[in-house]
Amino acid sequence: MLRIRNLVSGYGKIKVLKNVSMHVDPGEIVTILGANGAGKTTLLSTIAGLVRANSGEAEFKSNNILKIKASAIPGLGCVMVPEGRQVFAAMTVEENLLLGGHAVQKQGRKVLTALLEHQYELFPILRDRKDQLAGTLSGGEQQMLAMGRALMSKPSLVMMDEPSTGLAPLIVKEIFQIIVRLRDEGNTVLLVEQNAKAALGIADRGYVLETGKIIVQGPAEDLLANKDVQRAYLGREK
Amino acid sequence: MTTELFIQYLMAGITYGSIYAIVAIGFNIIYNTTGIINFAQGEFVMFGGMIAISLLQFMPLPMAIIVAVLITMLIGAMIEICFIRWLKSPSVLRMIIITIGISILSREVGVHVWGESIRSLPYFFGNEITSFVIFGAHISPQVLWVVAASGLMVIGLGIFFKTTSVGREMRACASNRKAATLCGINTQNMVTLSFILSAGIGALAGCVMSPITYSQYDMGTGLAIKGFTVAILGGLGSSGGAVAAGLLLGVIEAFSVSVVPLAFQDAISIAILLTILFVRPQGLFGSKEAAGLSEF
Amino acid sequence: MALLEVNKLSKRFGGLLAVNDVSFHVEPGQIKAVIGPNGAGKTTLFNMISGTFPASSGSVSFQGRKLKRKKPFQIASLGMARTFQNIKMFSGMTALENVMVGRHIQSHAGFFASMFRMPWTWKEERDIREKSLELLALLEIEKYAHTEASSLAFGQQRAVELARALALEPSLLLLDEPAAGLNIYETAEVGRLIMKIRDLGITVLLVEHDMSLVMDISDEIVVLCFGEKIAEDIPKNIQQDPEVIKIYLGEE
Amino acid sequence: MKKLLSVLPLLALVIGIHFLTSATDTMFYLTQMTMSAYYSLLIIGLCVLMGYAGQISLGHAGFFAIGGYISAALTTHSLVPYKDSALVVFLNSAGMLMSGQDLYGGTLLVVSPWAACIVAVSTAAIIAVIIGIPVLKLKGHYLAMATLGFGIIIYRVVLALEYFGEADGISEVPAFVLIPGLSVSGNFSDRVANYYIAWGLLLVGMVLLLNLIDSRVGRALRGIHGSGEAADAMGVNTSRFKLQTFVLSAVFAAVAGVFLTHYNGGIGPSEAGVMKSVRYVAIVAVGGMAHLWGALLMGIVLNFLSLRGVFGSYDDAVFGLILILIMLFAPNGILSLNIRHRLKQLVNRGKQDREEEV
Amino acid sequence: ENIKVGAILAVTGGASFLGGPEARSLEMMVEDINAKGGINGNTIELIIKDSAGSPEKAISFAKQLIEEEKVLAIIGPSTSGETMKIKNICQEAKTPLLSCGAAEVIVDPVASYVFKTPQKDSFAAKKIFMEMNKLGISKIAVLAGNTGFGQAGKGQLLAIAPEFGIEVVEVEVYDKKSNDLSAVVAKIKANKDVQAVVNWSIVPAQAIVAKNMRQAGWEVPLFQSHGFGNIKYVQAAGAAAEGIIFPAGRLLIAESLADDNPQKALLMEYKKNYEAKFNEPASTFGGHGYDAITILAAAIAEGGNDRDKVRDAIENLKGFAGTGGVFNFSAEDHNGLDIDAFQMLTVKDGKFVAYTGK
Ligand SMILES: Nc1ncnc2c1ncn2[C@@H]1O[C@H](COP(=O)(O)OP(=O)(O)OP(=O)(O)O)[C@@H](O)[C@H]1O
Ligand SMILES: Nc1ncnc2c1ncn2[C@@H]1O[C@H](COP(=O)(O)OP(=O)(O)OP(=O)(O)O)[C@@H](O)[C@H]1O
Ligand SMILES: [Mg+2]
Ligand SMILES: [Mg+2]
Repeated sequence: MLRIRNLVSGYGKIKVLKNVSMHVDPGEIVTILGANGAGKTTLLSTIAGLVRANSGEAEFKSNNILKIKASAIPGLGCVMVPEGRQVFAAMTVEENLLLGGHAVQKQGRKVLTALLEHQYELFPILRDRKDQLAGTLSGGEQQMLAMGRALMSKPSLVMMDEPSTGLAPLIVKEIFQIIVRLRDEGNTVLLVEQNAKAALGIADRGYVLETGKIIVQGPAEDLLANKDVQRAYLGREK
Repeated sequence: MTTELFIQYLMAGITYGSIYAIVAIGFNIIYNTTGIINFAQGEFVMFGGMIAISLLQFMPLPMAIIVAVLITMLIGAMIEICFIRWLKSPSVLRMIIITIGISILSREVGVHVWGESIRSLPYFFGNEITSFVIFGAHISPQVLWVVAASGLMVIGLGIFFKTTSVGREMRACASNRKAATLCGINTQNMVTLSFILSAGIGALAGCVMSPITYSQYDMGTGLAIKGFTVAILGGLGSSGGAVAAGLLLGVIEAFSVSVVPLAFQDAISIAILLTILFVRPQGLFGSKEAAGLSEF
Repeated sequence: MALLEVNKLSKRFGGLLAVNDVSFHVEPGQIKAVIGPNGAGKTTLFNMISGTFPASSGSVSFQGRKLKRKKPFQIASLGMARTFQNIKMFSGMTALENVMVGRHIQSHAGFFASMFRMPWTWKEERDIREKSLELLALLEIEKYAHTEASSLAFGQQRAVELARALALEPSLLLLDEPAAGLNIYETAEVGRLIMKIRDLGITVLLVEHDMSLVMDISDEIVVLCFGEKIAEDIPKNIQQDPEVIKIYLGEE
Repeated sequence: MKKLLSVLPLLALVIGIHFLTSATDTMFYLTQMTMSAYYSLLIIGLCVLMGYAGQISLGHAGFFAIGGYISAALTTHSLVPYKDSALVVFLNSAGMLMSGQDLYGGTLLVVSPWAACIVAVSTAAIIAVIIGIPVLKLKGHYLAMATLGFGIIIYRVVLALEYFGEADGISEVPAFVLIPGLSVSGNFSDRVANYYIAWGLLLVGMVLLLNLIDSRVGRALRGIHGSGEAADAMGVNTSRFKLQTFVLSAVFAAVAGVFLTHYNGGIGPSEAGVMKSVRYVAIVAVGGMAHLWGALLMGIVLNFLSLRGVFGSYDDAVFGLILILIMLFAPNGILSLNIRHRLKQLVNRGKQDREEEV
Repeated sequence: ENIKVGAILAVTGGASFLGGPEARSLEMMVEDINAKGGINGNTIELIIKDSAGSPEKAISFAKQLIEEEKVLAIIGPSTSGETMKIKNICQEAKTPLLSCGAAEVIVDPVASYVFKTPQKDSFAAKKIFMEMNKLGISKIAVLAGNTGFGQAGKGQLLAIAPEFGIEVVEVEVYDKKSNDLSAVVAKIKANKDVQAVVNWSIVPAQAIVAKNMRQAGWEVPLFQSHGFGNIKYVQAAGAAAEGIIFPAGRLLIAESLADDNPQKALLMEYKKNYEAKFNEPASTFGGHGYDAITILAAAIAEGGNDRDKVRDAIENLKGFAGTGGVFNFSAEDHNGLDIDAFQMLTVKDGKFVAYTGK
């Protein structure tokens, strides 16, 4: 579904990603682990078209997405839930969600309403807050809104950048359940997480990114068992 | 005060007020997609009027107006494409200064194309001295054109922004461009669209008001200042607010002549507006939260 | 006497009761944590304590003084410092300068003294600088002293924010999710830091979702849910409180 | 101390220009240099307000006008008709009046320029406090509009009051005798002295502001700019600092207004116009906002060119063009175009590229 | 020899409808003079500085022209406010100034080097009042624009009215950028005493006053000042301009003058040349520029390239026909025009014609 080869990318002169190759197959959850500043966000942003790649290839459903405008990528079915809380602060929750449905708008109002319903089911709190300005939501609520908004376009690949940041443990669990559920419904998820243990717990495969290079990759169980990964990302047991 | 005089003042106030409101709405449209104030808005009004006047030599009035509006829209698009589109995440102040520069340049273009003299479109109905009488007050029919045109624009835009998806998308761009891109919205096109829209509205205003106020190359500055005042007072981004504030300003101005010398008219009306703003820092219809969230 | 007393505090946003009749107190030298589901009202509570906005009802006393109608800067100068859930760096200033602003209430030079650079301000400036560098060293980020703060990595920004808050020499420090976005090592590091801060004699009140951190370091925990306090106890008991497990911790 | 040293090269330059022009017999340039210096005094004050405290003001021409107009009106309107009123007698005995003869032989009794200057500047400061308290509560565009409104009100008032000469403004403003033998006036014979008065004032202003921004207060101001909420939490009394800066910049503007008015021998409503205020803000922006040196440079250069009429009828057009070009290509101000720095960057980049290849 | 003549005119900005035609007339005339071989073999070099109506620029330019360009004389500025700012500068530098400003203070009190070409406001006012006496009007309303011209005219009207037994019952000053005056018209219309309205301004709003009065169905006579002397305003006011009465120089009705009128030939020629060259109707404003340069040329023919001699020559000029009237300068009168310079005109079928009473 997504295939990346020798991707080099960064900001101006600074090259953050140095030759990254990876792939995501349909229906799997792939997680990317890495320390702060390793380049995880940069990788997702490059795929989403927000950051221009310097060289390499990235193919999504046989489209060369490095050549496509950022705004056209969601239309192909590849969306990103950004790091931080990039909600439309001065607009209501419902408007935020509707905007997420931009890519499927052409399919008509019915589809949009159904999708809206679907998100409210996934995140009931959003229904209660639907007329509140998104900027005044609590941190966790904003995070959920950002996810709901991304899911509004019925994407085939969802890229999530640290979705559990700032969420209560119970909600984190819920989020991870939702991710699993998405996969079970046939979606594909590319997940960036600090919470390595939880991420590997639900992922099929994983990559470890360090200073812009993939240093370890493999099935989730292998990574969980990997000594280096254990030492660097899993730490002591609770 | 006699009823006759009252109505006369009121109609004068509504006339000014509608004009201010249209200019303010032009500001709001661009503000709503980009989060900036386009200080060249007044020049769109000038271009609309001036171009229509020039075209009048070649075509009938309605045609001239339509073509002038279209040309001004094109100018709006050109300005956006040349000066704004290719900037990567420019700061608000930077954009404001650029639009001030554009406004100055547009004025220069105006004076070199049309000279410093005043011009005007003919009255749509009748001529300079035609008027009809209500309750003893004499009103020029052109006033009705101005009021009707602004009313229609306000309602149309209100519907556009609140209910259509394009309107919503334009607002999303103002709120968070990156997120809008991630939703698949082509933010650059939205911005261009907003310039086209507000140029068109400005130009139309420039045409309907031309018979009353005349058109001149430097008419933009004064209108921009009044329009800006009204947009802020109404609450940035709110068209309803712009109308209310515009009418309020117009009516205050009109009635103020009955109590203070005309020379102090602006000083008084602006002092009143400032007082209102101190009591409601987010403007009449702006939401407090929205005002607090949009940083300069 | 308690250092901070929160008495029947409530906050209403339109129809929403974000904080509802919450009371608790913080003893000097304690580390106290506030936990609760998202939207429970924790940040709102912090904002009321630090004076960002007024409470709808109820009161807060700090060092025995009522904080009613005090502005944030007045509360800060009484010795209460805070950090923010979404880091707020002074952009355009270096890490060192950020911390130097933190010395504000500990120094005095006003407009005229600064403009005319009165001789007595020289020593004060030097002290501010030295003390700030010390704090950066304490948080082990002295090598970034002259880097622009907002271009630092997330974790480092958190450290700068902490140093800045410590520069006030507060008696109470409010921390809003100090470990958000950090990995477990960094989180543990933050835990150690907070202990260190407590050992300096500073009382800490924190909001945090990372239970490993909260349970390890806090002396007492307040649990909020939908704006109401549903429990207040030592960590061990909280961990076993069935209601807290139900609404917040979840089953292991 | 360091700051004092940093303006020394400028002082040298000022003296250098004097000698250069006197050697080449082009001393007439000093006239416009003097006028530009006064405008720049206003501009650096505004720069601290905008760039460091983060508060935009589209009404600064208003403060300039308050300074200039009050000083002009007090020193030109003859008090002879009221010379027996108690107030005039009192002022006269307090040494605050000045008598003399006008050009056509009439006797004059007017307020002495020193007293007028003090009244003018304090009026500006008091007005700044009064309007600053409510206005500075506003943010962003709302603040811009409120200050713009203030500017319009001042413009309207000077244009409407006969006391301020309505559309004609005030002419025949007398010289401002600072100390015997040294006066601010436009007489050709006083030109060199006035050049040094203006630049002296500007340099002192510069030193004061440089001191200010690199101090506890300056850091607090920049903190407010960076994040008002965080500054608040650090115990910074943001509203007081904003207000103090606002007043400070108003005082700078008023002082500039007083001096330039005496130098020009008059003032007209165009000095209070909104476009003037906009111009000042734009100059600060092209100078680089939080860049006192940039603001100073642009203030001098743009005003100098405009006052010399270099661009003729295209003065406004060129100004607009400069705004656009700088904002498009050097958004951080003219000094960010620093050529040497650019070259260095280029060299460094070359090096880096090579390293990467290795 | 090359004789330098300076001009400071408001070619752009708010007063450009004065400065524009003035500058164009000057350019045309200088070209003409030089094409004819100059004055006594000396060509004239004209240096036009665009002040945009700002006094501070006018001051800077005056100093520049005097010292740097060492011009023989200065023409302009276009407005009285600017003129008053540089009156003393020119006087001190002993450089003749031929102002195109209207206000009488320019030449009263007389400064020996300062002259002006536009007719005196007081004569225009008197002319209007004389007409009113004939029509039996005794209570009037006065409207004026907030320009120097409007301000001076308003002052003259109020001062002179009692002499003619006329009472001014309403006075209002409107902004020069006003674009609708229906409210103020309604206000003065409500005063049933008003038998006629006098509007004094040079701005486009003159047409608006006329329109708003007629739209309000108010049929009292409307008098305008000599500032109405531009056919463009008549076109702008359209049907509402019919019947407006105003004093003006004879340029506007040159065709209908008697052939023995001393002004006729030059008026016809100026009009023809100007309209052919610039493709716009000639106005009395351009005429002020024309008068200034022709007077100066005559004085140069007399005094050569010598400031003092040229000054003396202007002061001694008698019976000199210009567009504004026949100039007779003297040591006491630096305007040189009398009340006969004006003729009452009216608008008929969109054209200016001589007013012959009811
Ligand atoms: N806009 C930018 N301009 C310049 N450098 C940037 C920018 N954004 C990120 N960087 C740098 O790129 C590097 C990688 O950042 P990135 O955000 O991709 O890391 P990350 O793995 O997502 O880290 P985290 O876990 O903290 O989110 C960092 O060194 C960062 O400083
Ligand atoms: N200015 C406001 N206007 C309206 N509602 C608000 C405002 N600020 C907060 N709220 C609401 O108050 C509730 C409490 O918010 P708060 O930010 O205190 O939660 P929190 O406990 O800090 O959550 P999190 O852990 O997710 O940060 C939320 O439901 C939020 O939507
Ligand atoms: Mg990241
Ligand atoms: Mg929170």
